[in-house]
Amino acid sequence: MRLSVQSDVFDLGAEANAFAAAQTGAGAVVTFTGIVRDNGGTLSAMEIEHYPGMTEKAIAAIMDQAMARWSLADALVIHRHGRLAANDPIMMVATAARHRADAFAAAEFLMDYLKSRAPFWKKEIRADGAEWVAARDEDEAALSRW
Amino acid sequence: MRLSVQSDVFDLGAEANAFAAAQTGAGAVVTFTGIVRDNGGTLSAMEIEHYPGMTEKAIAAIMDQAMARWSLADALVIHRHGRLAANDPIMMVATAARHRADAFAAAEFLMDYLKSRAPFWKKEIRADGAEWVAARDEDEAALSRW
Amino acid sequence: MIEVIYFAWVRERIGLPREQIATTATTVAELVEELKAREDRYAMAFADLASLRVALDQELSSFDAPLAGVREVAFFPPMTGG
Amino acid sequence: MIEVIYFAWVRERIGLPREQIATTATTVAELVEELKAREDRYAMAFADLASLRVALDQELSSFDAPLAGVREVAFFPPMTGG
Repeated sequence: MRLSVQSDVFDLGAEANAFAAAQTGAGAVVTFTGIVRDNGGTLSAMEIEHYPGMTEKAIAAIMDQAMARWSLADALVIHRHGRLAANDPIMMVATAARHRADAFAAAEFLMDYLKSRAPFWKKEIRADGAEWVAARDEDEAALSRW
Repeated sequence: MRLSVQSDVFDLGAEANAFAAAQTGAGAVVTFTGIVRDNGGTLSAMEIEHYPGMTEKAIAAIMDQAMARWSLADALVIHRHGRLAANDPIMMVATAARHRADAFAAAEFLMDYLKSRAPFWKKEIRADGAEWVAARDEDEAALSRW
Repeated sequence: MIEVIYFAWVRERIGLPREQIATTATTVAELVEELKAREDRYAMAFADLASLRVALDQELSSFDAPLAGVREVAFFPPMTGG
Repeated sequence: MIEVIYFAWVRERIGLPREQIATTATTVAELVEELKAREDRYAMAFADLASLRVALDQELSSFDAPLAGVREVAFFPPMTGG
């Protein structure tokens, strides 16, 4: 299980390969990657603020819950903060399990909780100004299924 | 949208990176990778037979269904056939969407249909003999949710 | 003449991957009965239809489907892709 | 003394990321009332508590939670990670 909160960019492919290579006996690997949407070229950057200390604790708690709830061989969360460019990767989650249902469910669970319970705040920087991204009702509602 | 039925090994990381790089405007990328389980070292190889011609048609039809049903920017399916070694990647699915719910649902849908409706048959080659992998009732049942 | 193709353990039990068959069968089920009557290896391969699937011209079908116009019939166990 | 931390637009409205506050508040809600009474920028930041979240010692909490023993209080809008 690995958790990284970092400002540096990461390489989705290299992370996915390293994660998959570390598995023995887990036939199913799911990854989710969040990418900065450029919104038709209007976005010049995305700034992500976070709460150092709480961020790591909140994500570790979410990962522990996922490992306890599903039959998982491994899990990975990488989340960036700081200034990101359009089309940059923001974060990724990876899960490995013997059966795909566990890997998918755990990845979705991790994403739903990271969206609404990990202390990150996104700000879109555009040519015409900057705006904090509003939380989506659907994201809060998504938690109720778990 | 890309579909490849191939005997050659593929690189999960390179495929995931190329797929993600081709997206503009899709903030969510999900991948699923199936890996040959070594079952504690007892497996010496996995042989995958398929039905050339029907395989490509069946997968293309499944992908068309996924594209029609969810708001997807893109989808990828790679599936190998022939003789695979333990820990080799068997297949992968990737989906890209504006919102993660579409990317996750479409990836799970593609996997459920590939498992039970694409003409592949797996045979485990072990030191003590070879055995065709039996279809799992759960895999057939998984189709009923779509 | 119709092209009949076998996959996985159906192919192994029958002992060949494909064959041309002259048949007067009007449905898949009738074709199966003709094949079973040929030799024990066919009877064994088709002993339990519930564990078999059939495709007509590369589309999944059913044992009561008509054969009129069909050029290629494939028999195989439930698929195990993914 | 209690460490009070602000994030995102709460930080921007109040104009600073953190401060040490001497307070006799026994709950988060009382602390918020004290802050709102200080200056307009606080009143604006805390105008709508439904759009705010609070963490006590780095754990999500609620506005009616007691402050006894708490060293660090953080105020912020709903999180937008992922």
